[in-house]
Amino acid sequence: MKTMTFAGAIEDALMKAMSDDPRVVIFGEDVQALRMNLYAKFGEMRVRPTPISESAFLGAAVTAAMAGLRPVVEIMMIDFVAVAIDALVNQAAKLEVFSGGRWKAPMVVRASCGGGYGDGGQHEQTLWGWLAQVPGMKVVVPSNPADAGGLMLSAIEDEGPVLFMEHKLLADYWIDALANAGRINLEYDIPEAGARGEVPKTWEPIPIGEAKMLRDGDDLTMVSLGVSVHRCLQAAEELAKSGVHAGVIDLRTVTPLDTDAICRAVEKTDRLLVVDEDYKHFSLSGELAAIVLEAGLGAKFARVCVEDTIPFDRRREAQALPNVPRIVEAATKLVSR
Amino acid sequence: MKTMTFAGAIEDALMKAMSDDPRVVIFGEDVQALRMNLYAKFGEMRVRPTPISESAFLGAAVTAAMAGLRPVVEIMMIDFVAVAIDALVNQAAKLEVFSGGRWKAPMVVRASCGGGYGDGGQHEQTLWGWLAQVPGMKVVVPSNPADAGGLMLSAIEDEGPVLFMEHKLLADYWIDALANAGRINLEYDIPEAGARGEVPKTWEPIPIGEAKMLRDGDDLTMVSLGVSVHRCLQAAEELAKSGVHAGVIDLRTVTPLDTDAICRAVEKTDRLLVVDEDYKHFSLSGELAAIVLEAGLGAKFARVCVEDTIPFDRRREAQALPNVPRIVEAATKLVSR
Amino acid sequence: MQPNAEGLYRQMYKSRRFEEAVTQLWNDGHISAEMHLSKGEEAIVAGVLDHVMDGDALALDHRASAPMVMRGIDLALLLKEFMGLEGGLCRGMGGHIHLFSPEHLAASSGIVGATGPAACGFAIAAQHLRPDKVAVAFFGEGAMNQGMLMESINLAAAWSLPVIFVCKDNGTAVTTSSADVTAGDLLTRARGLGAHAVSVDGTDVDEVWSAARDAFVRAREGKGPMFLHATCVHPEGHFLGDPLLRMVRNPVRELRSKVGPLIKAATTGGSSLSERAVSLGSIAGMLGRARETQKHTRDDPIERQRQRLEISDAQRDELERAVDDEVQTAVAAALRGLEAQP
Amino acid sequence: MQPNAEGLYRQMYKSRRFEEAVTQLWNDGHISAEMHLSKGEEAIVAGVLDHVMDGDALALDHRASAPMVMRGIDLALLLKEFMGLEGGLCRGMGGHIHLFSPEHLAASSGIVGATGPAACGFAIAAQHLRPDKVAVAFFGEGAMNQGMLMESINLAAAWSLPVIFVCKDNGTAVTTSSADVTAGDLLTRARGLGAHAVSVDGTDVDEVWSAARDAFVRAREGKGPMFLHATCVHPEGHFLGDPLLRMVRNPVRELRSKVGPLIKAATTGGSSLSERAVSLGSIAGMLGRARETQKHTRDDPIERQRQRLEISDAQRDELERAVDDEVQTAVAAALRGLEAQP
Ligand SMILES: Cc1ncc(C[n+]2csc(CCOP(=O)(O)OP(=O)(O)O)c2C)c(N)n1
Ligand SMILES: Cc1ncc(C[n+]2csc(CCOP(=O)(O)OP(=O)(O)O)c2C)c(N)n1
Ligand SMILES: [Mg+2]
Ligand SMILES: [Mg+2]
Repeated sequence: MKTMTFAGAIEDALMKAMSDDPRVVIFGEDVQALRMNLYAKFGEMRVRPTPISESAFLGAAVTAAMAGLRPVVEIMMIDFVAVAIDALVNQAAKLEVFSGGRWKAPMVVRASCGGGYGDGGQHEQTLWGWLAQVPGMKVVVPSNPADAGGLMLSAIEDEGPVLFMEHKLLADYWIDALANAGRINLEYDIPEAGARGEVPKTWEPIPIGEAKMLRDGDDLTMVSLGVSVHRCLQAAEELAKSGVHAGVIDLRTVTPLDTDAICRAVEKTDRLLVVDEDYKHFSLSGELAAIVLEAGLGAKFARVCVEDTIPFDRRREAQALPNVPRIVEAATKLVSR
Repeated sequence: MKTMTFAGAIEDALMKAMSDDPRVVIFGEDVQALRMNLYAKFGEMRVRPTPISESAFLGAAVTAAMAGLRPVVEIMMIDFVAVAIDALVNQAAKLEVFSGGRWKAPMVVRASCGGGYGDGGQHEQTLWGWLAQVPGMKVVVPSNPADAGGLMLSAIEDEGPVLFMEHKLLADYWIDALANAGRINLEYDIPEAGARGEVPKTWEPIPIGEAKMLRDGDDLTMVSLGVSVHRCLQAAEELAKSGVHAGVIDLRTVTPLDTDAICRAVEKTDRLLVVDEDYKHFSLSGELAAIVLEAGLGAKFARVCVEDTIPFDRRREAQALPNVPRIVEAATKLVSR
Repeated sequence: MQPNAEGLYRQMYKSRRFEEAVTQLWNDGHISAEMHLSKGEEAIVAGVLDHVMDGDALALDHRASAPMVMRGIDLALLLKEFMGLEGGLCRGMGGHIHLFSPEHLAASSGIVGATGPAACGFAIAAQHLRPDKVAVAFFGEGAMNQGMLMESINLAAAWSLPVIFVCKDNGTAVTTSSADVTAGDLLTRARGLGAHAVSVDGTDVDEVWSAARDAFVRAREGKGPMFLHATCVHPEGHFLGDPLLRMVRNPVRELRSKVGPLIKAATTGGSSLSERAVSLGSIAGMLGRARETQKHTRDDPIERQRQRLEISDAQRDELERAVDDEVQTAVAAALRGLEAQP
Repeated sequence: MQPNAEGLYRQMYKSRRFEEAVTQLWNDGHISAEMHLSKGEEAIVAGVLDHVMDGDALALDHRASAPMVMRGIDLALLLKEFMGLEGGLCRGMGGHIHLFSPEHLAASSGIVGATGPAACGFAIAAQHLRPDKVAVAFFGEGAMNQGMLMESINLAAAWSLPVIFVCKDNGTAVTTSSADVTAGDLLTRARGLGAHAVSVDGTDVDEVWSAARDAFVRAREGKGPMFLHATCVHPEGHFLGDPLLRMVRNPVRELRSKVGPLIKAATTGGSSLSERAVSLGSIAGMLGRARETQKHTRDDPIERQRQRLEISDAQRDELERAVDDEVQTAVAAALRGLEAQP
């Protein structure tokens, strides 16, 4: 049995993809340091540090992909994509339709995301619902090493633009660089099973768009992704103690959504609790409500999300992010409805 | 009784606001031509043409507002905001929280939006759900001259950033410049009551966040905004012929949403049809589903939205945008469920 | 090496005839919305495109028709695309501002400045997959104030990317005089971003051709990007039916509804009298500039090149007739496509 | 006019002492996540800030503490903000990368390049509401590749906005050598964008002060923006606990886990041997540059200014003691705030 860290799994999958396919190239800020092993192995032409010019290099990734490469372009934190998002919204995402289906941009945008280490509201967003909103984008959000590696392979193989999001609490090197930074006196609520875990002997692509049922439960269905999946599992344990049986679905992919899996589960439990580290309104949680209603399931519904700009103060930050007590409380209310 | 065009009403309200308050300034590309009358009246310092540097001047609007002005900054088409959206997402929208409530940015972002005249998928988006997703933004979308003038005044008076969206089909000067451009041989489905209508003798601000019930109906509730409101009204007429009584709500404001008005209506009809020119997924229509479910209303639900990148070809474009037949069909299905 | 005067003339003439056909179709209502012509830019496009070979890539802005025509893309495919037909270059889905031809590595975008990043990406792919192939970015002088374009020049220079940045400078962006909103100067700016930079008269195809030759040689040799600044005039204004040109060409009809409100606004309160006078002055200036573009036939790049041809009139007529036929055939095909539309 | 050597020294010394206190609190775990110091930039900030008066505005980047300290913002309010306390400058909601003081028209942003547009907006407001007041933008040399900053210099120049663009050039952006990714040169670039541009030794507060004086005079007279380029060194690296500096300072502990995978990656397949050697070379170069920053105490701006003081040792000691006390009082207040936290 092989185990890897979350970040290690991604690196390993990239190592395989880059060895197998010379068209796979990486670029982004500081990649010579952030991807030091890949840089050492594949050289500067394939792992190329950029200027702080996200619009230029994200835009360049689109046409590089159109012209035959398979770029994995890095936006250091997803928050920063706001300076360059035209390349996705108006170019990459629209290419296939614009060209009458004749041209595609097989590119991966890799970005860290998420909070829980006190970095403030401009550095801890997830924004996956925001990016999913534009037709033509795919968005994947792995919650553990095996999914991270497998989804990275699929993202690279996909013929269109895929946003691959890596939660900072799961990736040890981000915690090391941004949160601890050499200190040992701070604590973070890092989900163990997310940060390190079993991986397959050889990497196989995990299909984009397949959710995973992690826990069965008759009383309500929790739908979540990323770090929040682990919060849900913990909450489900607690709920079980008081006799509430909660199922947990890990979406893994924001778009395309695995509508079937979600509806099947909700049909059974008649209760949907969305636990999402993204903003509450006009985002993923709303879309899940719509999917359920469209399927004719008038389920009972609640959501535990981020409601406003994330506070810097770690105490208030912890309240703002989905956490186990908030989930338990929302679930308890939901089952009593 | 006074009537005005949609664009005339906005100009008139701006004329009043600028006369009353010297802090109100306009800037954006080509405003010396687009706002020629205001330019002639208030001079270049208050109506100032910019370089094609949306990031610079949208970002500048934020701090100009913080430092005492009331900028009305123009993004020619909302599609183009993608090159500059950091100024909204990471700066303006977060300021109030970041500053502990001590600083605000009273600014209006004015942008044209919407399709129906064959300009292609990069020039006809609405994106209001996208902009509403970030906490801290307000988004208004008037559907007629009276609302346009009144909401513009409120947007200017508001203490935070407000996005004011002007549908090109309603604003005669956009149709003149972009669609007809001197030709008389083309037709557009311009809603008459939206493009010209009664306005109050003197402008009064219309509160942001108040939806308007335009038509009562017991069988289903249509919730819509902008041009689509008029499509809904027309569809409701048609439906009435076959004995289906559809209510129509004009949201007028995307965020904050008038949750009460929506829930009250849906509670009565038990059926919600969202008609939205924005993208279907992860946007306004989903949020409305969530609101209804959160209120414990397991209503029957459907949505008529834009599903993919808008096609250039006007025939296919007309199919892609919410239109009367699509609405009638969806409504008919919904009432038979 | 000298340019082939006839070949260049042929290209320019073809683009012009093609756009005249487009204008007709647009006037007839067969083409919707905004139609930005390359008219007036033909010498720039021809002088650059003459050096393009298979495997080179084109990043095109909202004036993509001349480059597409001169790159040899089927004229009927283009017209059908403009008309939104299923048989168009992009099956009618992209339209005239969003044209794509994968075979020619040619992609356009309606977002001002987007051709900078696009050309860089094509050039990155060339570095990996097509050594000594280059990418060309076309854009206007107004686009030089869009951050992503400036970022791209730096990126191309820092990475020695084979990009040729072609700035078509007509001095105007929609209705705004670029001199009023652009500070410094563009050549210095490009040099400060690390590009080799030259300026030419963009109505003289020979000048463009020679400067472009150097640019292509440098780029193919891996010496990095060049910024090629070329002046021009757009006799059709910003797009077909340009409101300013309508006012200039047909003042009685087009200004009637506008003058009243304008005078009223300018004479009833507002800013100081002098500020209002300045405003009226610049509105007049804007119309004056538009009027100017109508007088520039002496600068017409095609006329200029026509004068230079060293072939007989008969030969020239034959060349022109062949092009006329090609364009007419394409128009006929496009119109047939329209009729066949359900 | 001559700068007040003592006053400048006092400001720089205060900022340094303050940041030492911050470092201690951060090491003790009272401050979360990224903490970027101004250490090494004190002469730039002091030389510029000395010309700032009430009504002037500050657009600050991720190294906002020195400007905030030198602008006279209460030290305890800053520390409490860094510690996320309700009593902080922004009630603990913004944190050290998102600091705002409306009274001082001082606003920071963690988005690289955002201070350009921000300063322009402040300057626009000044043109309307506070004639002869100016706005200062601070940013690093890495930010000069961010489009919005370049756009802003042009906007400021085109509109004659009273902006002083202060580029603090430490040659590095996080781990990347700016020389590797920045083409052309920054002064030419700024001039190409229409700004007056000068370069100074940013560790010499006198030089900065004099250049800044000109900049402020020009700006207050309505003559438009100036680009002030000033070199410096960051002895603490990018932020506290900088991974590169940890490797340099503590190679045994910090490199242990990294060397194995690195050697393995570099020795098993991949690109050509020479390419892999180049990679290893630049990794070594990156660490070497980090090591260099540790040797630059001779360039320490505070030491330099200390040598120049013409006051007696006793006077200097008194000045320093007064500052030490001020900082200690602030720390004590912040720690009391922490204890009072529920
Ligand atoms: C980001 C963005 N902002 C604004 C526009 C609207 N727009 C289209 S063309 C144009 C003017 C471009 O001027 P220039 O680059 O000089 O090119 P020209 O039209 O003169 O050839 C503008 C402002 C746009 N398409 N994209
Ligand atoms: C738009 C954006 N991209 C990337 C980052 C991550 N980042 C933070 S600071 C920094 C380096 C800035 O370098 P420079 O401007 O030279 O300032 P310095 O840190 O050297 O003072 C980077 C890349 C960011 N905050 N914002
Ligand atoms: Mg131009
Ligand atoms: Mg730096």
